Amino acid sequence: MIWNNWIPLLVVLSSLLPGLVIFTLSEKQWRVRTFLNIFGAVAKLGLVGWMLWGVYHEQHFETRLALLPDLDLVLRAGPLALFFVSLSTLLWLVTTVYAIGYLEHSPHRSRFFGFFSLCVTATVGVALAGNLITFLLFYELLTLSTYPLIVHRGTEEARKAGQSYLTYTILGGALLLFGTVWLYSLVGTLEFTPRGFLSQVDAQHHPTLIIIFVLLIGGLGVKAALIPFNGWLPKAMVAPAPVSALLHAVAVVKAGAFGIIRVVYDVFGIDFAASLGVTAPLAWLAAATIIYGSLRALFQDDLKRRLAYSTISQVSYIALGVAIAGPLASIGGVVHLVHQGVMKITLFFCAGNLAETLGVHKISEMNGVGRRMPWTMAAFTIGAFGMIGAPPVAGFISKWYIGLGALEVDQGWVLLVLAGSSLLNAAYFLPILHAAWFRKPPEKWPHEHDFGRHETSLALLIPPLITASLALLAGVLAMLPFSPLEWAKLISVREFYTP
Amino acid sequence: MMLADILTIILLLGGAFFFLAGTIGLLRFPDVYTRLHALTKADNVGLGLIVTGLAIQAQSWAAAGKLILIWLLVLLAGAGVSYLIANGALARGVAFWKR
Amino acid sequence: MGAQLIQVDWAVVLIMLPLSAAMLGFLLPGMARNIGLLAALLILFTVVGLGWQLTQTGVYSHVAGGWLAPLGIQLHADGFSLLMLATSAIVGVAVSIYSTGYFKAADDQRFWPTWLLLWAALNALFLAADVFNLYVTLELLGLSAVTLASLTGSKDSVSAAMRYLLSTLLGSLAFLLGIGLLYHQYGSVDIAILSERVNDSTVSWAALGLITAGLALKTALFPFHFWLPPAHASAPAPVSALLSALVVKASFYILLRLWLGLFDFQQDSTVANMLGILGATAVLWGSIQALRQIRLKMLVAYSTVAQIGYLFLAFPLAQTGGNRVWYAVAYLMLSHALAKAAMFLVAGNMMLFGGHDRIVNLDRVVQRLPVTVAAFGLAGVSIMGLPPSGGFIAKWLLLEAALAQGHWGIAGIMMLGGILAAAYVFKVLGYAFIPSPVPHQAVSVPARMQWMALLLATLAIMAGFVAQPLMQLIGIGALFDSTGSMP
Amino acid sequence: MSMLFFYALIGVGLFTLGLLALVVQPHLLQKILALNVMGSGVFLLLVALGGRSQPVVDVVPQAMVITGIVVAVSATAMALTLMLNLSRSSPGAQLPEDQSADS
Amino acid sequence: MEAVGLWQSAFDLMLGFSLFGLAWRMLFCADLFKSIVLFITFGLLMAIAWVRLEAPDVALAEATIGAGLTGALLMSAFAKLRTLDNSLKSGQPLLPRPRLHVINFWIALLFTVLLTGGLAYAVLSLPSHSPGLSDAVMSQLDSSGVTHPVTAVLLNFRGYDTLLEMAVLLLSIQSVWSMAGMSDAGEVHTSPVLNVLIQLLSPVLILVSAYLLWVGAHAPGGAFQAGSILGAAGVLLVLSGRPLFNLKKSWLIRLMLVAGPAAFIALATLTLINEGQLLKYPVANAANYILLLETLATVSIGTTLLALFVGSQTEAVQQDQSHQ
Repeated sequence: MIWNNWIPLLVVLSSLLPGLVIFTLSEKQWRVRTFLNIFGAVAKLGLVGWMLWGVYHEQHFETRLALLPDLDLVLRAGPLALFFVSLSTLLWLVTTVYAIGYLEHSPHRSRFFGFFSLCVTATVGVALAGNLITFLLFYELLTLSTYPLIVHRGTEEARKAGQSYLTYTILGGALLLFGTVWLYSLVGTLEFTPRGFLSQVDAQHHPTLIIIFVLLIGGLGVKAALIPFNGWLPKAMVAPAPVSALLHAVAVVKAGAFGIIRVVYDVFGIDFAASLGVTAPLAWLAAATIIYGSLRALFQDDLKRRLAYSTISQVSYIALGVAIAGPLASIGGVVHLVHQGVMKITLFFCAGNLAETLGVHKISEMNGVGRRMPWTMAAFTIGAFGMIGAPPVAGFISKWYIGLGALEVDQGWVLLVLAGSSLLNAAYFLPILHAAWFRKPPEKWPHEHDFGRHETSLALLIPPLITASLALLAGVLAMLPFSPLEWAKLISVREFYTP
Repeated sequence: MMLADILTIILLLGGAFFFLAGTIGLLRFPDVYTRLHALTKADNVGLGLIVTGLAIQAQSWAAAGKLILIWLLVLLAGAGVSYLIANGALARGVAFWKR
Repeated sequence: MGAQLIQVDWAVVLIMLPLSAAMLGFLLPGMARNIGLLAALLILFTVVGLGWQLTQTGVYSHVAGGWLAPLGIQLHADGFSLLMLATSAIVGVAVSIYSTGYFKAADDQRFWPTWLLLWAALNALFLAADVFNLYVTLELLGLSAVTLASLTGSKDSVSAAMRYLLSTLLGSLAFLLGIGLLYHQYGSVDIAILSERVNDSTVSWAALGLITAGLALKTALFPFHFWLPPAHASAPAPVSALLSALVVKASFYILLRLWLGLFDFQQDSTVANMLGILGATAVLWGSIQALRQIRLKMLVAYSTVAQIGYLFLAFPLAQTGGNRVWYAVAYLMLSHALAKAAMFLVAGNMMLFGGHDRIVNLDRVVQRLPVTVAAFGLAGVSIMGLPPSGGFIAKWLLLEAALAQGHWGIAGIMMLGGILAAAYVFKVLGYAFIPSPVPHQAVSVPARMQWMALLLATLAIMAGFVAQPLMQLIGIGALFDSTGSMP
Repeated sequence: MSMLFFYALIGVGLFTLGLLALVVQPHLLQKILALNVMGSGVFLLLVALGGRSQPVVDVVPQAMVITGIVVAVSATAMALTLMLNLSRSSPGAQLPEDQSADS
Repeated sequence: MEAVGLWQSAFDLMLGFSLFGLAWRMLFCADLFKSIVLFITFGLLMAIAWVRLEAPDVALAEATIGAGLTGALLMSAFAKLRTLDNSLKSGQPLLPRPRLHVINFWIALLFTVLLTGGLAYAVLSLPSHSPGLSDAVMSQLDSSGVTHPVTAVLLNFRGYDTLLEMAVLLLSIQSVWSMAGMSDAGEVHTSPVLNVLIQLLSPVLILVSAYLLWVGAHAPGGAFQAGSILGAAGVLLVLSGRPLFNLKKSWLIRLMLVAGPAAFIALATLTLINEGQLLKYPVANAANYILLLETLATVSIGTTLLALFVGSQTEAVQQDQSHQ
């Protein structure tokens, strides 16, 4: 059992240490670098697998280090934490492979992969954080380690995007810090507790708690790209494709969404939050973001920007599912954390492939790409259908549960939002698919690279195929044990609602 | 009141008078050279009178000797410095006062 | 062996060692560098010795000359002294090594003896328990700091050093007048004796005013900060690091000690609140000015003005917030010293590298001086107060106290200051990534200069993980605990 | 006895007079003189009030003042050197902020 | 006695107001040269004030260091300033007027008046009798090794302060050298009268210095006064064109500069090892230790003050030459 106390720390270190070593490597030592990357990712996967098994059998994994005289740095692997850790670990592995292929000839790869590893470290830390201060620590580390990735290209545009990203996230971090400290000075603890730890707080402090809730959600909403805090996300698209994948699917927006789940369920407790009356406005905000993101996506010609707005919309499903405050909706929201990740990363991989192989960046240039790159576009199609919510892809499951959950607690308006958003999703994805598969390819692609036998380099092709299959499997096999859905149900039972 | 005390008072007052005269000369005379003249002459005598007046009151010969020594030093320094000042003024072409 | 080592007067050695080294260096200019480096390492070792001694036996005190106070002078070392001594030792060793790359051999005889005297002044100051002795150390410190600040000899640096000299002398005189009044009222200059005798009297208030004003001037609290940015920005980089990291802290250290020991007679919080307001203004003004600068060193110097403001925010909070606030201040002093020294060393590297320190023309230094830029980034994390870093711990504690007491203004100022700090740190980092329209001739920067900056910055980050043991160390002698109302 | 307080008050007067001159006078030599006058004021106060001890005056302030005088001459020497260095690079021996617009 | 007391009071009042008036004229007159002359006068009057306040040691220090050497430094700096700045050529008192806005000036004045009032109020609130530390000093005087209390305080009771002060002196010369760039003494124009004067005065000054050093143990005098007289002798020699030191190379000069502080440190270390406390002299040897310290300190103080003067003087000469 002693070992179990160190495993959460090891999970964090398994990407931190390789990351730090990678910084010191020169550009030429790509073998060592690749080995470290893959080794770290695989080791982390192994550790996470071990913990999954353990948590399923109700073992405890908790690392506790003193940070301040009365505040600890806590890493604890509960079901919810593991849910997010598994997602980011798995996708890190895939993204690393993809990034190795994507950046094959570009400069400064040591720096890139170093920060990449730090980014994953931060994400895993966010997931495993056992109290709000630990969460905050890794949350800020995430901000810091993504910044160099966004400005990685070193252009003036990249610098501006980085600046904008920071403006939002630093402000968000400040709100979060403010709320956290306030909460601590009010109740004297920050430990994440299943079903929350605030329900006992004296009624006279309830208005204060509402303000704190707003501060915390505001801080997290920046990364989760809730309106009005989403201006940074489309701009950050200047970063290389693996970074976009990371931002949208693995780390940043997910950290925000995950934080919202934590705050609602493990700090306030869903029942207490609902009784404070703060969940309903959150639900409206999430719904508004869903519609807003979809509408904006409709009018983008740049593929990555359209995907970015799609992310804004899709991530808010998580917040929506959480804020509806019904058991089924919670499951829908939480499971979307994984589903959206897998689907969106597929789409970004595919967009990256198109850009890297054919130089295609705009939707208007995508005519007939399905014939030139069938595998890539097949993956893209699966992802897109998932986004729309068409069965049997994973996205359907999430929407289904959110819808059921909304009905369960008599929030019928949510169905309208779901339907509207699905229509809009269809409206901005189906034309792409139509153009890709049924229009004639042009004479010449903007910037074509020849990768020999395959439609593109294998390192670029295999990752989207894997993630697309995962998206499909998560939908088809949703009822098997250890599927995302089943695990989300486990979380719901163990952490969210009193049985 | 002893004779010595009376003598001291007279000498000190005489010294003070010379100092006063020297100071008035310093303030009222028109140029560097005349001012130097007033200052050094009057002050040397004034200090001499004061030193003598004090020496009468001295407890020991050694103390009186120290007082005399001070006077001699001041004489020496005063003479040397006033020469240097006058010489410097001359070298810089400071004009003589003419009526 | 251990029993004997524990008897060693480590604290006295800490004063004598740099003094002797300064003299040797003065006597043998050609060997000044080697003497200085050796002394630096020995000082570090001695501080470790003192730290060990304090953990074993508690507070250390020494009766200089064998004459007990009030007639004689006492030396006193508690946890807070130890913290400052250790900070000086760490920054001092790093800067010493850095300076071997920065200064040409010909400049050694101008730098080393003065720097060693400054170090001696710092150590003596942190160990002093006598206000007149503090005055002497303060003068030694101020004059050596001015000398170092003028080392570049450029027009800017000379006028800055002149302004610095006038300010520091004015501050010392106000301090001296204050302690003179105290002496004539209470008949002693020993802090311990004074702290028993000082009561609420006219003279106490006059002394409070004079001493606080004098030390605030030396600490460059707004609006007395006017001398700091030009002086720190135009000095040679290693000197800037010393000035910003250690010298301004020294006068604040005195202020804090006297505040806790002597000036606790005042019950209403007017003065404390006023200091707090000035501190708040300093945070905003310094940060905004930093953001507006076009030269890196000026930016870093204005950042010091802002960070000093945070130290003064503690005064109103400590009225009811008790010891935790002072621990936060001590922690902030440590982490700011490490981070700011690192930043100035970084600025020195960039200046050496490109021949200028205009921020918009940094020209991809991130690729060409990765270690240096990493140092700046890490130091920036601590300056911004982001986790995990020493600065975060300090700001967390301060913010907690502010919110617990309902000091909304202070809490707001702290948040705003952190955001502005992020803005100016990332302004630099952003330009470090992109190419400059005017590419510059790159001069290679010695590795030790880069790694020393990174070392200090890393320590500033590491300070975020050792809060608990460090605070136990600072707590030796319970300087802060005696004043607090909270456990 | 009251004469001691008179001297102490003169000391206070010298201190504040020097402060005023330090702030308003632009020339560095004047500023340096002003600091010296301020110092003399503080010293005067220190020693004068030491005379309140009877029958023997308190000599500890005197010792402090001797220390102070030595510090003052050191500081003055440094300040003068700096002033000359400054006036070598820019005429007028003034700090930039005190320089009048026409010079 | 009443009459004497009255005269004395009148004298004190006159002296005090003269000091204030002189300071006022010095700081607010438009002619720098006049300011400096007034400063020297001010210093001499201060010396008289020290005597009136029963502080002959301070009077000696003030006259030699405060008025004498500081005055010499100011004069020498002024001479050099004049070569650098044409507006200061003799006879043209063209000091810039305060640039402060009139309103700001009045605010500053108002602030000064308020500060003066406040400080005066605080001073007057002090008790009219206070023993200070005189009892403690007197009761321990016997075991201090000297009979003159000021020397006992400076060299024994608060010897650690003096140690640091020696460091300040060392710093000052290190500082002036590093700021001005060390230069060798240049040629000086001299005159036969000056030479004779100096030939006569120098030995006397050295003698006086030695006397002050020795007498310090039981009467006013001591290392600082002796050192400054020694320094003054050196200044005279330098002025008369004797290139006393080749400052750049001579390690002998450096040794002399360091001797005082080094003696303090050596003794501090020795006593720390032998007695367990720094600068704690065994009573039997205290007198010898103090004499040793004072002797070496006198050498260092004299050399330092001289070097400070030379450090500024030589450059002035060079500037003069380059000007011609």
